[in-house]
Amino acid sequence: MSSTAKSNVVNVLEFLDGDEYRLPTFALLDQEGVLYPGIDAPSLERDKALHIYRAMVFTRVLDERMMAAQRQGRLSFYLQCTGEEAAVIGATAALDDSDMIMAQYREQGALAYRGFSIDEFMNQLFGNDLDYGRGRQMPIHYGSAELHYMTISSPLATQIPQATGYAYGQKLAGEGHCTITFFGEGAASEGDFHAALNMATVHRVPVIFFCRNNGYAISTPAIEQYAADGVAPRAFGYRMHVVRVDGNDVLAVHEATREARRLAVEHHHPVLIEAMTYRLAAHSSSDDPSGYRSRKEEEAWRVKDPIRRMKRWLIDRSWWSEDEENELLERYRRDVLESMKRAEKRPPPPLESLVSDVYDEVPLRLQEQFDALEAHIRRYPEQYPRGARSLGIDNTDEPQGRT
Amino acid sequence: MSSTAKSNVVNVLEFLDGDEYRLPTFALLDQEGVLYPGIDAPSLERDKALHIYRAMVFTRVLDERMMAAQRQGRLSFYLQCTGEEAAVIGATAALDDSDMIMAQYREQGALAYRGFSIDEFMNQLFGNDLDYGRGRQMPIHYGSAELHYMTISSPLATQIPQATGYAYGQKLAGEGHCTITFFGEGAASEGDFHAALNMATVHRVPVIFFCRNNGYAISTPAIEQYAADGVAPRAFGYRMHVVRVDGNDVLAVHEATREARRLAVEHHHPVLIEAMTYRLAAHSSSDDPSGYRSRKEEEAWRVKDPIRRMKRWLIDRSWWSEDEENELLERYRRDVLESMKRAEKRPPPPLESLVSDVYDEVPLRLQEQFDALEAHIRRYPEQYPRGARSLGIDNTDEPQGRT
Amino acid sequence: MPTMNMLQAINNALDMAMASDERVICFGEDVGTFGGVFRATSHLQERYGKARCFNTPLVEQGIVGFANGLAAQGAVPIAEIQFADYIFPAFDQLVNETAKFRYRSGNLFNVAGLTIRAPYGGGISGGLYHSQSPEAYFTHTPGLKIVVPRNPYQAKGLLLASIRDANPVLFFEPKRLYRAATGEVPDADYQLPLGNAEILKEGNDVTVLGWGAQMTMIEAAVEMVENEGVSCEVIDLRTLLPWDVDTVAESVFKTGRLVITHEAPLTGGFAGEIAATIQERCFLYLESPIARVAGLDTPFPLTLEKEYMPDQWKLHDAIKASIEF
Amino acid sequence: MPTMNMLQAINNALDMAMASDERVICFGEDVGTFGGVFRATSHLQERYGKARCFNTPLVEQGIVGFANGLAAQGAVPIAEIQFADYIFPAFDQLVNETAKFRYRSGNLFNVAGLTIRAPYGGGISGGLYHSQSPEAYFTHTPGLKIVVPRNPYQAKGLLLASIRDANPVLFFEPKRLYRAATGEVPDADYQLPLGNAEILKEGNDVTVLGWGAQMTMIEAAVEMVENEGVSCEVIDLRTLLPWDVDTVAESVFKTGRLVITHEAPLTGGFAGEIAATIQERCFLYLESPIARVAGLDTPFPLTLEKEYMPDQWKLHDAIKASIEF
Ligand SMILES: Cc1ncc(C[n+]2csc(CCOP(=O)(O)OP(=O)(O)O)c2C)c(N)n1
Ligand SMILES: Cc1ncc(C[n+]2csc(CCOP(=O)(O)OP(=O)(O)O)c2C)c(N)n1
Ligand SMILES: [Mg+2]
Ligand SMILES: [Mg+2]
Repeated sequence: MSSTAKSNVVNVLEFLDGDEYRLPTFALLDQEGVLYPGIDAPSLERDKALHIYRAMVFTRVLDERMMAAQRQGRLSFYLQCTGEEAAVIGATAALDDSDMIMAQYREQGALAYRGFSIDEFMNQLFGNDLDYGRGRQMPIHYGSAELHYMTISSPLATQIPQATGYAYGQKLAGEGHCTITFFGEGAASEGDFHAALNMATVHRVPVIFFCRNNGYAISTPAIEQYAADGVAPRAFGYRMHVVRVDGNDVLAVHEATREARRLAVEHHHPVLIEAMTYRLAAHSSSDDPSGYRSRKEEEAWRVKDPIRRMKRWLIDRSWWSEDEENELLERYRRDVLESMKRAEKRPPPPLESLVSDVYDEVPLRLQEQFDALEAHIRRYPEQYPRGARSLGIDNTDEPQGRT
Repeated sequence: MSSTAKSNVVNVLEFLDGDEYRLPTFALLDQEGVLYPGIDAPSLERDKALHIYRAMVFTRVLDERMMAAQRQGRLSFYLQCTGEEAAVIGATAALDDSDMIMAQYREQGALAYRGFSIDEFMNQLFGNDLDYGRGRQMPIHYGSAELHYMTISSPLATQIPQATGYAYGQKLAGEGHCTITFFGEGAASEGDFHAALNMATVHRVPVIFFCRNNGYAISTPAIEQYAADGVAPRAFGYRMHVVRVDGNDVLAVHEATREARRLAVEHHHPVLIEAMTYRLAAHSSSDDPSGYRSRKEEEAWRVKDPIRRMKRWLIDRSWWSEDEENELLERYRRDVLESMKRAEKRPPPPLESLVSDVYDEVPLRLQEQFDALEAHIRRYPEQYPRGARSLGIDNTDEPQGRT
Repeated sequence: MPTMNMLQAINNALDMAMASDERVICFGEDVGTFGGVFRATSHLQERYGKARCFNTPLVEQGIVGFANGLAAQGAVPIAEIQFADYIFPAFDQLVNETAKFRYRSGNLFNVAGLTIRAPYGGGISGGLYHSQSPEAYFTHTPGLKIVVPRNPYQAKGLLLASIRDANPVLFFEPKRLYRAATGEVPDADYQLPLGNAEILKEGNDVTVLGWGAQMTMIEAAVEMVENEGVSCEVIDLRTLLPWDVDTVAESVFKTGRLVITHEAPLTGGFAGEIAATIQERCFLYLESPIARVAGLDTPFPLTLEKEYMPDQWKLHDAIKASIEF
Repeated sequence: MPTMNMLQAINNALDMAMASDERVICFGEDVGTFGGVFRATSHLQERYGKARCFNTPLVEQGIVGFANGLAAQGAVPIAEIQFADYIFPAFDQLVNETAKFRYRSGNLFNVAGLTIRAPYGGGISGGLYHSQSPEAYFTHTPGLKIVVPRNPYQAKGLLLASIRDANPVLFFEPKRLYRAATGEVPDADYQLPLGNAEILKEGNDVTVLGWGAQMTMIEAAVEMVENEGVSCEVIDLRTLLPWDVDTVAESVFKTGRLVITHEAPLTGGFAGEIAATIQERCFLYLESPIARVAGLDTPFPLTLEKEYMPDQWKLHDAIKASIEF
């Protein structure tokens, strides 16, 4: 009945607290990017390794340029993946490209890996008429149906039980796909996390719970987020398969996620992966970490930069060179800047995007509200430059950038 | 920073699932009520043991009588503790009487132990004018400020984070008190459970989380509630002290809770106790378990009856006899019946109890609503026998019992 | 035509939905083997297997979160919340997620297939936590549809329409009527339109509007006042979001008077929205103030439930007061 | 008198509350060392120690659950929800627990000391999830008080009153004004009454009613229409629950016209309740329909936020329409 059957009886009272069971951290590359001694070369072919690396470099460049653009006032908001590229992209590369990704918000690298174009990034960031999300969400809330990347939603952790449900659907569909959901160690404190992991093992759902433990939730250090040794030991509470990896070691992340996918898809074992990493940048463009952590701590992590480590490994194998690196950086920087200029110039989404997609069709009363709004904007076009522009009224001189 | 520091690095990928770490079940009495060989007599003096035992017997009698009363239509609803008396009362007896109890709903035994009078039980069950809750909640939603027993609330698991907060207040007050919160293995699936346990270890709060794992949440067996080996392993996820006990062994429960209280109060270590037990009766008077479990399973647990086991232990020590037992049973049955009759006859709470206690004072508009209601009842007294009675209008012939 | 009670009609609708579309999946607390605490999902697990009808762990936020994901995947989940009083732990998943899924993604993703069923309402000696009518907590949420049936026939047709509607639907079932309401229900698969109020009875003096279990109160009250010579037009709103302003306004243009009723507390209840909208639309036609007959601004009581309820006598007096204004 | 912005006024009120009563405890996400993402709790941890001002784990349902328990124990918790958009995971703890604690126990227990602070509202390019005005989700909940300040002076006095009120209070802070609104704020410890609306300006032709950040829109609109010769009476509701019907009704008796505004979507918004109540109280005095100027019935947008907002021009037109009806 209840699972006591398996629990043997003891007559001595002893309290455990889990310290008995320390979860180790799986790593293949040392801090310098050299394979630990005695390790076989991991099964990552050259093309794939370079695909991963390029996505990591691209993500870094994108983040640098867009944060700069935000500082210049060209963009209202931005949020970097910096320091966590190996975790996000290493995991993504271990999946089938049509597995579903349900991310938190710091996983632009996953999209970069799957081929989201620079223009697609920019259109979302600038919320212009080509943004799939029709300019409704803040920058970095990307989504792509084609690339199986669920549109980001700001409320934290809501995607975690959704991932369990999505994966349940995949299991029923029987096409051998799984879902991965990314989240921070902060989000893992939400009730939705508990619901999701418990339901996943009960219903044996092909889902990978990928926790980016980057040490902070905005200003809150992990030590004030939980008292345990990370997030990984929670798996024991659900009898879920779990592994902890060095999140700045792309080879380890890739290997662990590949095996996790196999467990999920072939055996319907959901898996929790905790990737230990560090948020090298501020939480977002609205944040200033100097108020809550030391430069020294940041520096200690900067030397563990996942891109540097992978680069060393690639160069050691003669798969990569400084020349190629410089050329790539230059190209990405140029491409990002050009794309940004294009995106900024595009018109805002049409006025009707205010009322579409609330339902499958615009309800009658909402249509009435829209008609009244349209009439209103026609009366005051100078007050609503974007709306006026959408209505083809051209007496405005709004700057192109965001307000 | 993040707690990786303590996690050693391995280069071999291995997934754990917690099966490595089985939590044993602490017990002192065997199924017959005989101390396991080689066990010292537990530190429970005679008076306390009898106090516990009487509360267990009283609870059983109360449950039998009130379920019968419900079947006769005298009571709208009832819910038994049957089979779980040792868990609830053993734990309560291990506390200081002014420690706070925040229970789920199946813990009437805790009140019985602390001296809630039969009349107090009955007034709540019949929702009459003497009910502390003023007839607002369904039967079994007891509460007592004097006995430090928080009024029961039907939404499951909400009391668990509240217990963490209450205990935080106790810690600040510095008077050496703690809080115990009881909940079922079903309720432990709620998000509030996760929030509560995590916050408790982070803030080092003197709280005992007492899970009555009785195998079912209404019709849902534990095996469909979670895939793990019970609820206890979840403690590892929070680095919380944990112990699993045989919930039908009152000595083990008492001993474990006493030690848990010491950890909580002296060391500010919150503790999770999982008591393995069985809900011998239906979920409630609205339920019929024959639809979801076998008689055979029920029988297998009936022989493990916690009252029978304690009785054997008491008789073996010559602290109790069959004669005393019979006398006690008779007295309790009579007392319950007499009290029930008294309670049934009492008037309903006054009409004003509809609007009091929403705020500290009745707001103006609510007072207007009340005045309108009063006028309405005066127009149609025959339609509102209770309201009319409260207003002193006596043209009604409502039966005394519940509708 | 067979006679069914409301539970049977709901069970029949679920059965039909599952039979006609294998992507339909039913789950919730005690929904599996047991068929739900009210037995709305009886026999569905037997018929369609454990993969399509199952118990969930006891976690409403998880149930709705799971349902959102499953719907996004293309399935047609029907999740049960055991009592509407227990829908609040899922509030974030419903209000921030379900309702905004399509809009925020520009319809790259949606939860079109989702239906959430929950028994609501008082009159069953349920006290604070087995009696609430939480519809107004959701009517402020664009993106959701909200449907409440009044009898078995409506329940089947509206539930089938809700399941198949291309938007997420909250389907609140008046549990007081689960067994109390019986009526003829066609064997056939039929749908009743969402978004349309229904005029149950034409009349000239006053419009009386409600939904769900309150329709029985309205019926009784109307019988009383008609005996006193008042001609009532009776409307069942049926869909609360988006609601059918035109039908109600047309009626008030004719009668000049409106009485609205719901069980939930007065303040912030959905009658407020209706009154606000209709006073604006029908301003010059109104012959008396729009009246609301609702629960008190308190939690739901137990012993004095009868006194609390917005019943036929309270409605009777409100209708008369409206006429005699 | 010192000049403060709204954040400083709030910080000052929290400081005073903590200084004057050691049972006052502040917590929430990032509230500790960092002083909150908006810095409303700056320096409080320094001054009062980690036990009385601290970070919580990232779990709103836990924050409010913890706060409920702490308040029941006799402490005076002030919990911050980082954005009002993220209050929904705590909905059950607020609506089923906080609001009903006293009633269900016959006042054996209560959470009198509890205050929940949350920044709300749009106008900061926040999109769907950093712009919501969820007050109407709570105004349907007897047992809660709901307070919204419009400027720094009000913020300090109302917050101190909320903290010390013998009932749980939801205190919604208009984050658009956090730094934008400045004004004189006394150094002294003072309280402004809860439950009382404030007439900001007397006038004869029309009553214009709002709360929080919308008061700045009202101010601008009123300036426009007064230049066109319309005399407005302006009311700040301040407390939304329980709300001050009498002050509003008195005003409408005089002006015969009412325009209400809020940022939240129209349908189910609190203006509906006000309109429904006032049309009933003032039926014979109304010279035009009560108008509501509110957000669209959609989630909150981003790029077209300006178009969405119920701003001074929309208010201007609504006031004119009311006058010219
Ligand atoms: C439900 C909810 N609460 C609060 C927030 C505000 N918030 C945004 S990000 C964040 C911290 C998240 O930390 P973590 O999950 O560790 O992810 P990281 O930023 O470190 O990648 C917070 C509190 C939110 N978006 N949603
Ligand atoms: C939030 C919430 N969801 C659902 C319910 C309905 N309900 C009442 S008791 C119960 C089962 C509880 O099981 P468990 O926690 O194991 O306690 P037990 O009854 O076994 O003592 C359910 C689902 C509820 N009261 N509250
Ligand atoms: Mg983090
Ligand atoms: Mg149980």
